[in-house]
Amino acid sequence: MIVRVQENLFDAGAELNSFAKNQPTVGAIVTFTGLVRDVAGGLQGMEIEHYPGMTAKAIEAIAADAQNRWSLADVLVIHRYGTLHATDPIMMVATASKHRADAFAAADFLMDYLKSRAPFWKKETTGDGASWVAAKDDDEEALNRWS
Amino acid sequence: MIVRVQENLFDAGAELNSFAKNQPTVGAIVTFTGLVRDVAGGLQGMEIEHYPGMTAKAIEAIAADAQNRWSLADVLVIHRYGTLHATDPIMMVATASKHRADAFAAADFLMDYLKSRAPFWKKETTGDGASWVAAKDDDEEALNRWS
Amino acid sequence: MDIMYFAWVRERIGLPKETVETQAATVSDLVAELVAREDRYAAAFADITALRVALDQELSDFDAPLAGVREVAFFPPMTGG
Amino acid sequence: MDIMYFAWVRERIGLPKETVETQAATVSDLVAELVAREDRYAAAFADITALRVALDQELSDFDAPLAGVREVAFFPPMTGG
Repeated sequence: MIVRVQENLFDAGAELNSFAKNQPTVGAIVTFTGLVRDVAGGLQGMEIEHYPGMTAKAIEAIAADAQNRWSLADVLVIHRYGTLHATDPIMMVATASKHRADAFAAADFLMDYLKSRAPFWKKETTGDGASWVAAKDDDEEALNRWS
Repeated sequence: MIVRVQENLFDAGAELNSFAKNQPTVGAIVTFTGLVRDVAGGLQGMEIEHYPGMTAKAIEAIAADAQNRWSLADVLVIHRYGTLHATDPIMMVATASKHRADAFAAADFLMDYLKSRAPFWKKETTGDGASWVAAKDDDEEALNRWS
Repeated sequence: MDIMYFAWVRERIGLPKETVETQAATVSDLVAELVAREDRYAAAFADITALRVALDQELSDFDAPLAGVREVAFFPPMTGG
Repeated sequence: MDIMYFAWVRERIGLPKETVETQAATVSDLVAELVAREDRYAAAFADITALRVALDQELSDFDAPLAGVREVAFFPPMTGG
Protein backbone atom coordinates (compact mmCIF):
# COMPACT_ATOMS: atom_id res chain seq x y z
CA MET A 1 0.00 0.00 0.00
CA ILE A 2 1.31 3.42 -0.97
CA VAL A 3 -0.35 6.55 0.44
CA ARG A 4 0.99 10.00 -0.43
CA VAL A 5 -0.45 13.31 0.75
CA GLN A 6 1.43 16.06 -0.99
CA GLU A 7 1.34 19.66 -2.13
CA ASN A 8 3.27 19.04 -5.35
CA LEU A 9 1.80 18.30 -8.72
CA PHE A 10 2.05 14.65 -9.76
CA ASP A 11 2.08 12.94 -13.16
CA ALA A 12 -0.85 10.51 -13.29
CA GLY A 13 0.53 8.64 -16.30
CA ALA A 14 3.94 8.15 -14.71
CA GLU A 15 2.24 6.96 -11.51
CA LEU A 16 0.16 4.43 -13.45
CA ASN A 17 3.25 3.09 -15.21
CA SER A 18 5.35 2.73 -12.10
CA PHE A 19 2.44 1.16 -10.21
CA ALA A 20 1.88 -1.37 -13.04
CA LYS A 21 5.57 -2.18 -13.33
CA ASN A 22 5.58 -3.55 -9.79
CA GLN A 23 2.77 -6.04 -10.50
CA PRO A 24 4.15 -8.83 -12.72
CA THR A 25 1.58 -11.45 -11.70
CA VAL A 26 -1.44 -9.19 -11.87
CA GLY A 27 -3.70 -8.83 -14.87
CA ALA A 28 -5.89 -5.86 -13.95
CA ILE A 29 -5.09 -2.28 -13.02
CA VAL A 30 -7.84 0.27 -12.41
CA THR A 31 -7.12 3.95 -11.84
CA PHE A 32 -9.26 6.90 -10.93
CA THR A 33 -7.85 10.37 -11.49
CA GLY A 34 -9.69 13.41 -10.15
CA LEU A 35 -8.98 16.64 -12.04
CA VAL A 36 -9.70 20.26 -11.14
CA ARG A 37 -12.68 20.96 -13.38
CA ASP A 38 -12.77 24.27 -15.14
CA VAL A 39 -16.14 25.95 -14.47
CA ALA A 40 -18.32 28.30 -16.46
CA GLY A 41 -16.90 31.78 -16.07
CA GLY A 42 -13.44 30.44 -15.36
CA LEU A 43 -11.88 28.90 -12.31
CA GLN A 44 -9.15 31.11 -10.89
CA GLY A 45 -7.94 28.49 -8.48
CA MET A 46 -8.75 25.82 -5.97
CA GLU A 47 -7.48 25.68 -2.42
CA ILE A 48 -7.49 22.32 -0.66
CA GLU A 49 -7.22 22.40 3.11
CA HIS A 50 -6.54 19.22 5.05
CA TYR A 51 -5.98 18.02 8.62
CA PRO A 52 -2.33 16.97 8.58
CA GLY A 53 -2.38 14.84 11.72
CA MET A 54 -5.37 12.85 10.52
CA THR A 55 -5.13 12.69 6.72
CA ALA A 56 -2.63 9.91 6.09
CA LYS A 57 -4.04 7.80 8.93
CA ALA A 58 -7.58 8.14 7.60
CA ILE A 59 -6.54 7.21 4.05
CA GLU A 60 -4.48 4.25 5.25
CA ALA A 61 -7.48 2.96 7.21
CA ILE A 62 -9.69 3.23 4.10
CA ALA A 63 -7.09 1.48 1.93
CA ALA A 64 -6.66 -1.30 4.52
CA ASP A 65 -10.43 -1.77 4.54
CA ALA A 66 -10.36 -2.16 0.73
CA GLN A 67 -7.58 -4.74 1.04
CA ASN A 68 -9.68 -6.72 3.51
CA ARG A 69 -12.74 -6.68 1.29
CA TRP A 70 -11.15 -7.58 -2.03
CA SER A 71 -8.23 -9.58 -3.35
CA LEU A 72 -5.73 -6.84 -4.18
CA ALA A 73 -2.06 -7.11 -4.98
CA ASP A 74 -1.52 -3.42 -4.28
CA VAL A 75 -3.23 -0.07 -3.68
CA LEU A 76 -1.98 3.45 -4.41
CA VAL A 77 -3.59 6.66 -3.16
CA ILE A 78 -2.21 10.13 -3.89
CA HIS A 79 -4.05 13.25 -2.70
CA ARG A 80 -2.89 16.83 -3.02
CA TYR A 81 -3.52 19.86 -0.82
CA GLY A 82 -2.65 23.56 -1.22
CA THR A 83 -3.22 25.68 -4.30
CA LEU A 84 -4.37 23.94 -7.49
CA HIS A 85 -5.28 25.20 -10.94
CA ALA A 86 -7.84 24.17 -13.58
CA THR A 87 -7.03 20.78 -15.19
CA ASP A 88 -4.48 19.89 -12.45
CA PRO A 89 -4.79 16.39 -11.06
CA ILE A 90 -6.20 16.56 -7.51
CA MET A 91 -5.87 12.95 -6.54
CA MET A 92 -5.47 9.45 -7.87
CA VAL A 93 -6.32 5.94 -6.81
CA ALA A 94 -4.89 2.78 -8.37
CA THR A 95 -5.74 -0.84 -7.60
CA ALA A 96 -4.04 -4.00 -8.86
CA SER A 97 -5.67 -7.42 -8.82
CA LYS A 98 -5.75 -10.73 -10.66
CA HIS A 99 -9.48 -10.15 -11.08
CA ARG A 100 -10.88 -7.12 -12.85
CA ALA A 101 -14.05 -7.14 -10.74
CA ASP A 102 -11.97 -6.75 -7.57
CA ALA A 103 -9.85 -3.97 -9.05
CA PHE A 104 -12.98 -2.06 -10.14
CA ALA A 105 -14.92 -2.53 -6.91
CA ALA A 106 -11.96 -1.55 -4.73
CA ALA A 107 -11.21 1.63 -6.72
CA ASP A 108 -14.89 2.62 -6.63
CA PHE A 109 -15.03 1.96 -2.86
CA LEU A 110 -11.83 3.93 -2.23
CA MET A 111 -13.23 6.92 -4.09
CA ASP A 112 -16.50 6.89 -2.16
CA TYR A 113 -14.68 6.77 1.17
CA LEU A 114 -11.97 9.26 0.29
CA LYS A 115 -14.67 11.68 -0.84
CA SER A 116 -16.56 11.67 2.44
CA ARG A 117 -14.20 10.30 5.07
CA ALA A 118 -10.74 11.73 4.37
CA PRO A 119 -10.24 15.19 5.92
CA PHE A 120 -9.96 17.43 2.87
CA TRP A 121 -11.98 20.54 2.11
CA LYS A 122 -12.06 22.30 -1.26
CA LYS A 123 -12.49 26.02 -1.80
CA GLU A 124 -13.00 27.33 -5.32
CA THR A 125 -12.24 30.85 -6.49
CA THR A 126 -14.05 32.10 -9.59
CA GLY A 127 -14.97 35.55 -10.94
CA ASP A 128 -17.81 35.51 -8.37
CA GLY A 129 -15.44 35.09 -5.42
CA ALA A 130 -14.30 32.22 -3.24
CA SER A 131 -16.58 29.57 -1.78
CA TRP A 132 -16.25 26.24 -0.02
CA VAL A 133 -17.43 23.29 -2.08
CA ALA A 134 -20.47 21.77 -0.37
CA ALA A 135 -20.65 18.04 0.28
CA LYS A 136 -23.36 16.32 -1.74
CA ASP A 137 -26.07 14.13 -0.23
CA ASP A 138 -25.24 11.70 -3.04
CA ASP A 139 -21.76 11.28 -1.68
CA GLU A 140 -23.02 10.26 1.74
CA GLU A 141 -25.57 7.90 0.17
CA ALA A 142 -22.88 6.32 -1.99
CA LEU A 143 -21.31 4.90 1.17
CA ASN A 144 -24.42 2.79 1.81
CA ARG A 145 -23.53 0.69 -1.22
CA TRP A 146 -20.68 -0.88 0.74
CA SER A 147 -22.33 -1.71 4.05
CA MET B 1 -14.51 8.23 -29.05
CA ILE B 2 -11.09 6.80 -29.88
CA VAL B 3 -10.76 3.11 -30.78
CA ARG B 4 -7.38 1.66 -31.70
CA VAL B 5 -6.69 -1.96 -32.61
CA GLN B 6 -2.96 -2.37 -32.99
CA GLU B 7 -0.06 -4.77 -32.92
CA ASN B 8 2.39 -2.31 -31.39
CA LEU B 9 3.11 -1.88 -27.72
CA PHE B 10 1.51 1.20 -26.16
CA ASP B 11 2.38 3.27 -23.11
CA ALA B 12 -0.61 3.20 -20.74
CA GLY B 13 0.66 6.19 -18.73
CA ALA B 14 1.17 8.35 -21.81
CA GLU B 15 -2.31 7.35 -23.03
CA LEU B 16 -3.87 8.34 -19.70
CA ASN B 17 -2.12 11.71 -19.79
CA SER B 18 -3.07 12.56 -23.35
CA PHE B 19 -6.66 11.42 -22.77
CA ALA B 20 -6.92 13.57 -19.61
CA LYS B 21 -5.38 16.60 -21.32
CA ASN B 22 -8.29 16.76 -23.75
CA GLN B 23 -10.90 16.96 -20.97
CA PRO B 24 -10.70 20.43 -19.35
CA THR B 25 -14.27 20.44 -18.04
CA VAL B 26 -14.28 16.91 -16.73
CA GLY B 27 -13.51 15.90 -13.16
CA ALA B 28 -13.24 12.14 -13.34
CA ILE B 29 -11.08 9.80 -15.41
CA VAL B 30 -11.22 6.03 -14.92
CA THR B 31 -8.83 3.66 -16.66
CA PHE B 32 -8.57 -0.09 -16.85
CA THR B 33 -5.31 -1.58 -18.07
CA GLY B 34 -5.08 -5.30 -18.80
CA LEU B 35 -1.57 -6.74 -18.51
CA VAL B 36 -0.15 -10.06 -19.69
CA ARG B 37 0.05 -11.92 -16.40
CA ASP B 38 3.13 -13.97 -15.76
CA VAL B 39 2.09 -17.50 -14.77
CA ALA B 40 3.62 -20.14 -12.53
CA GLY B 41 6.33 -21.86 -14.53
CA GLY B 42 6.86 -18.84 -16.72
CA LEU B 43 4.92 -17.48 -19.63
CA GLN B 44 6.92 -17.69 -22.84
CA GLY B 45 4.47 -15.60 -24.79
CA MET B 46 0.90 -14.78 -25.62
CA GLU B 47 -0.58 -14.73 -29.09
CA ILE B 48 -3.73 -12.70 -29.65
CA GLU B 49 -5.74 -13.49 -32.75
CA HIS B 50 -8.52 -11.20 -33.89
CA TYR B 51 -11.06 -10.82 -36.70
CA PRO B 52 -9.83 -7.73 -38.53
CA GLY B 53 -13.05 -6.96 -40.41
CA MET B 54 -15.13 -7.11 -37.27
CA THR B 55 -12.93 -5.93 -34.41
CA ALA B 56 -13.04 -2.15 -34.69
CA LYS B 57 -16.76 -2.18 -35.57
CA ALA B 58 -17.58 -4.38 -32.57
CA ILE B 59 -15.58 -2.17 -30.19
CA GLU B 60 -17.13 1.01 -31.60
CA ALA B 61 -20.62 -0.44 -31.08
CA ILE B 62 -19.78 -1.30 -27.45
CA ALA B 63 -18.31 2.17 -26.83
CA ALA B 64 -21.35 3.84 -28.43
CA ASP B 65 -23.60 1.77 -26.16
CA ALA B 66 -21.62 3.01 -23.13
CA GLN B 67 -22.01 6.60 -24.34
CA ASN B 68 -25.78 6.12 -24.58
CA ARG B 69 -26.04 4.66 -21.10
CA TRP B 70 -23.89 7.15 -19.20
CA SER B 71 -22.90 10.79 -19.38
CA LEU B 72 -19.41 10.57 -20.83
CA ALA B 73 -17.22 13.32 -22.25
CA ASP B 74 -15.01 10.78 -24.00
CA VAL B 75 -14.10 7.11 -24.29
CA LEU B 76 -10.80 5.51 -25.30
CA VAL B 77 -10.28 1.83 -26.13
CA ILE B 78 -6.94 0.36 -27.21
CA HIS B 79 -6.58 -3.39 -27.83
CA ARG B 80 -3.53 -5.19 -29.12
CA TYR B 81 -3.18 -8.34 -31.20
CA GLY B 82 -0.17 -10.38 -32.29
CA THR B 83 2.67 -11.55 -30.07
CA LEU B 84 2.82 -10.23 -26.50
CA HIS B 85 5.14 -10.90 -23.59
CA ALA B 86 4.70 -11.13 -19.82
CA THR B 87 3.89 -7.77 -18.19
CA ASP B 88 3.04 -6.15 -21.57
CA PRO B 89 -0.14 -4.12 -21.64
CA ILE B 90 -2.80 -6.02 -23.63
CA MET B 91 -5.49 -3.39 -23.70
CA MET B 92 -6.74 -0.26 -22.05
CA VAL B 93 -10.03 1.50 -21.54
CA ALA B 94 -10.43 5.10 -20.37
CA THR B 95 -13.62 7.01 -19.61
CA ALA B 96 -14.03 10.71 -18.83
CA SER B 97 -17.07 12.17 -17.10
CA LYS B 98 -18.15 14.98 -14.82
CA HIS B 99 -19.46 12.30 -12.48
CA ARG B 100 -17.24 9.61 -11.03
CA ALA B 101 -20.10 7.09 -10.85
CA ASP B 102 -20.60 7.35 -14.62
CA ALA B 103 -16.89 7.04 -15.35
CA PHE B 104 -16.64 3.91 -13.16
CA ALA B 105 -19.80 2.23 -14.46
CA ALA B 106 -18.90 2.87 -18.10
CA ALA B 107 -15.35 1.50 -17.74
CA ASP B 108 -16.65 -1.58 -15.93
CA PHE B 109 -19.32 -2.11 -18.63
CA LEU B 110 -16.78 -1.65 -21.45
CA MET B 111 -14.53 -4.29 -19.92
CA ASP B 112 -17.34 -6.81 -19.53
CA TYR B 113 -18.38 -6.37 -23.15
CA LEU B 114 -14.89 -6.25 -24.63
CA LYS B 115 -14.08 -9.46 -22.77
CA SER B 116 -16.97 -11.46 -24.24
CA ARG B 117 -18.15 -9.57 -27.33
CA ALA B 118 -15.05 -8.24 -29.11
CA PRO B 119 -13.49 -10.83 -31.45
CA PHE B 120 -10.16 -11.55 -29.77
CA TRP B 121 -8.77 -14.93 -28.77
CA LYS B 122 -5.75 -15.45 -26.52
CA LYS B 123 -3.31 -18.31 -26.76
CA GLU B 124 -0.69 -18.74 -24.04
CA THR B 125 2.61 -20.54 -24.43
CA THR B 126 4.27 -21.86 -21.28
CA GLY B 127 6.78 -24.65 -20.55
CA ASP B 128 3.81 -27.03 -20.89
CA GLY B 129 3.07 -25.95 -24.45
CA ALA B 130 0.55 -23.65 -26.09
CA SER B 131 -3.14 -23.50 -25.29
CA TRP B 132 -6.12 -21.31 -26.05
CA VAL B 133 -7.39 -19.39 -23.03
CA ALA B 134 -10.90 -20.62 -22.24
CA ALA B 135 -13.74 -18.16 -21.75
CA LYS B 136 -15.06 -18.15 -18.19
CA ASP B 137 -18.71 -18.65 -17.27
CA ASP B 138 -18.20 -15.67 -14.97
CA ASP B 139 -17.50 -13.46 -17.94
CA GLU B 140 -20.77 -14.36 -19.62
CA GLU B 141 -22.67 -13.88 -16.35
CA ALA B 142 -21.05 -10.48 -15.85
CA LEU B 143 -22.98 -9.22 -18.88
CA ASN B 144 -26.27 -9.82 -17.07
CA ARG B 145 -25.41 -6.99 -14.72
CA TRP B 146 -26.09 -4.50 -17.50
CA SER B 147 -29.37 -5.74 -18.95
CA MET C 1 -20.00 -17.36 -49.59
CA ASP C 2 -16.82 -16.75 -47.57
CA ILE C 3 -16.36 -18.77 -44.42
CA MET C 4 -13.78 -17.73 -41.84
CA TYR C 5 -12.45 -19.70 -38.88
CA PHE C 6 -10.63 -18.34 -35.84
CA ALA C 7 -8.60 -19.67 -32.91
CA TRP C 8 -8.92 -23.43 -32.31
CA VAL C 9 -11.70 -23.73 -34.91
CA ARG C 10 -9.19 -22.48 -37.49
CA GLU C 11 -6.56 -24.91 -36.17
CA ARG C 12 -8.87 -27.94 -36.27
CA ILE C 13 -10.12 -27.19 -39.73
CA GLY C 14 -6.63 -26.28 -40.87
CA LEU C 15 -7.38 -23.08 -42.74
CA PRO C 16 -8.43 -19.52 -41.90
CA LYS C 17 -10.82 -18.93 -44.77
CA GLU C 18 -12.52 -20.65 -47.66
CA THR C 19 -15.17 -19.87 -50.24
CA VAL C 20 -18.06 -22.33 -50.58
CA GLU C 21 -21.06 -22.73 -52.86
CA THR C 22 -24.04 -23.54 -50.69
CA GLN C 23 -27.84 -23.50 -50.71
CA ALA C 24 -27.97 -23.83 -46.91
CA ALA C 25 -30.92 -21.87 -45.53
CA THR C 26 -29.56 -21.34 -42.03
CA VAL C 27 -26.23 -21.41 -40.20
CA SER C 28 -27.14 -24.84 -38.78
CA ASP C 29 -27.74 -26.17 -42.28
CA LEU C 30 -24.35 -24.85 -43.36
CA VAL C 31 -22.70 -26.51 -40.36
CA ALA C 32 -24.39 -29.82 -41.28
CA GLU C 33 -23.02 -29.55 -44.83
CA LEU C 34 -19.50 -28.86 -43.57
CA VAL C 35 -19.60 -31.65 -40.98
CA ALA C 36 -20.65 -34.12 -43.69
CA ARG C 37 -17.60 -33.20 -45.75
CA GLU C 38 -14.60 -34.30 -43.70
CA ASP C 39 -13.58 -35.41 -40.22
CA ARG C 40 -11.73 -32.19 -39.48
CA TYR C 41 -14.99 -30.25 -39.84
CA ALA C 42 -16.80 -32.81 -37.71
CA ALA C 43 -14.11 -32.33 -35.05
CA ALA C 44 -14.36 -28.55 -35.15
CA PHE C 45 -18.17 -28.52 -34.97
CA ALA C 46 -18.57 -31.43 -32.54
CA ASP C 47 -19.98 -29.22 -29.78
CA ILE C 48 -21.89 -26.34 -31.28
CA THR C 49 -22.59 -24.85 -27.83
CA ALA C 50 -18.84 -24.16 -27.57
CA LEU C 51 -18.94 -22.03 -30.72
CA ARG C 52 -20.07 -18.59 -31.80
CA VAL C 53 -21.01 -17.38 -35.27
CA ALA C 54 -20.88 -13.97 -36.91
CA LEU C 55 -22.77 -13.10 -40.12
CA ASP C 56 -21.27 -10.28 -42.13
CA GLN C 57 -19.19 -9.34 -39.08
CA GLU C 58 -22.10 -9.16 -36.61
CA LEU C 59 -22.62 -11.73 -33.86
CA SER C 60 -25.56 -13.94 -34.70
CA ASP C 61 -26.81 -17.43 -33.88
CA PHE C 62 -27.09 -20.87 -35.42
CA ASP C 63 -30.79 -20.50 -36.27
CA ALA C 64 -30.19 -17.37 -38.35
CA PRO C 65 -31.04 -17.44 -42.08
CA LEU C 66 -28.19 -17.09 -44.54
CA ALA C 67 -30.11 -15.30 -47.30
CA GLY C 68 -28.02 -12.37 -48.52
CA VAL C 69 -25.09 -13.15 -46.21
CA ARG C 70 -21.65 -12.85 -47.77
CA GLU C 71 -19.33 -13.71 -44.88
CA VAL C 72 -19.84 -16.30 -42.14
CA ALA C 73 -17.30 -16.65 -39.32
CA PHE C 74 -17.04 -19.45 -36.76
CA PHE C 75 -15.01 -19.14 -33.57
CA PRO C 76 -14.91 -20.07 -29.88
CA PRO C 77 -16.20 -17.65 -27.22
CA MET C 78 -14.13 -14.49 -27.26
CA THR C 79 -11.38 -13.96 -24.71
CA GLY C 80 -10.40 -10.34 -25.19
CA GLY C 81 -9.83 -7.73 -22.50
CA MET D 1 -7.27 20.30 25.41
CA ASP D 2 -6.42 21.39 21.87
CA ILE D 3 -9.28 22.40 19.62
CA MET D 4 -8.79 22.65 15.86
CA TYR D 5 -11.06 24.20 13.27
CA PHE D 6 -11.04 23.61 9.51
CA ALA D 7 -12.53 25.16 6.38
CA TRP D 8 -15.44 27.57 7.02
CA VAL D 9 -15.54 26.65 10.71
CA ARG D 10 -11.97 27.97 10.96
CA GLU D 11 -12.92 31.09 9.00
CA ARG D 12 -15.98 31.89 11.15
CA ILE D 13 -14.14 31.39 14.41
CA GLY D 14 -11.12 33.19 13.04
CA LEU D 15 -8.41 30.83 14.18
CA PRO D 16 -7.16 27.36 13.27
CA LYS D 17 -6.36 26.11 16.74
CA GLU D 18 -6.65 27.01 20.40
CA THR D 19 -6.02 25.39 23.74
CA VAL D 20 -8.86 25.47 26.28
CA GLU D 21 -9.36 24.42 29.86
CA THR D 22 -12.65 22.60 30.11
CA GLN D 23 -14.55 20.17 32.31
CA ALA D 24 -17.01 19.38 29.50
CA ALA D 25 -18.08 15.73 29.70
CA THR D 26 -19.06 15.36 26.02
CA VAL D 27 -18.46 17.06 22.68
CA SER D 28 -21.91 18.65 22.93
CA ASP D 29 -21.05 20.10 26.34
CA LEU D 30 -17.85 21.55 24.88
CA VAL D 31 -19.78 23.09 21.99
CA ALA D 32 -22.23 24.66 24.48
CA GLU D 33 -19.31 26.20 26.40
CA LEU D 34 -17.79 27.61 23.21
CA VAL D 35 -21.11 28.97 21.94
CA ALA D 36 -21.66 30.78 25.23
CA ARG D 37 -18.32 32.53 24.87
CA GLU D 38 -18.65 34.73 21.80
CA ASP D 39 -20.85 35.35 18.76
CA ARG D 40 -18.30 33.96 16.31
CA TYR D 41 -18.53 30.56 18.04
CA ALA D 42 -22.32 30.78 18.05
CA ALA D 43 -22.15 31.47 14.28
CA ALA D 44 -19.83 28.57 13.61
CA PHE D 45 -21.86 26.08 15.67
CA ALA D 46 -25.32 27.38 14.71
CA ASP D 47 -26.22 24.20 12.86
CA ILE D 48 -24.49 21.22 14.41
CA THR D 49 -25.91 18.84 11.77
CA ALA D 50 -23.71 20.64 9.23
CA LEU D 51 -20.59 19.79 11.24
CA ARG D 52 -18.35 16.81 11.90
CA VAL D 53 -16.07 16.19 14.85
CA ALA D 54 -12.88 14.17 15.24
CA LEU D 55 -11.45 13.12 18.61
CA ASP D 56 -7.72 12.49 18.62
CA GLN D 57 -7.84 12.36 14.81
CA GLU D 58 -10.62 9.79 14.53
CA LEU D 59 -14.11 10.68 13.31
CA SER D 60 -16.53 10.66 16.23
CA ASP D 61 -19.87 12.21 17.15
CA PHE D 62 -21.30 14.94 19.34
CA ASP D 63 -22.48 12.56 22.08
CA ALA D 64 -18.99 11.14 22.57
CA PRO D 65 -17.32 11.56 25.99
CA LEU D 66 -14.20 13.73 26.20
CA ALA D 67 -12.45 11.84 29.00
CA GLY D 68 -8.82 11.31 28.01
CA VAL D 69 -9.17 13.18 24.72
CA ARG D 70 -6.30 15.53 23.87
CA GLU D 71 -7.34 16.93 20.48
CA VAL D 72 -10.81 17.83 19.25
CA ALA D 73 -11.35 19.00 15.67
CA PHE D 74 -14.48 20.59 14.20
CA PHE D 75 -15.10 20.85 10.47
CA PRO D 76 -17.75 20.70 7.75
CA PRO D 77 -18.41 17.45 5.85
CA MET D 78 -15.31 16.46 3.91
CA THR D 79 -15.03 17.19 0.20
CA GLY D 80 -11.96 15.27 -0.86
CA GLY D 81 -11.55 13.09 -3.89
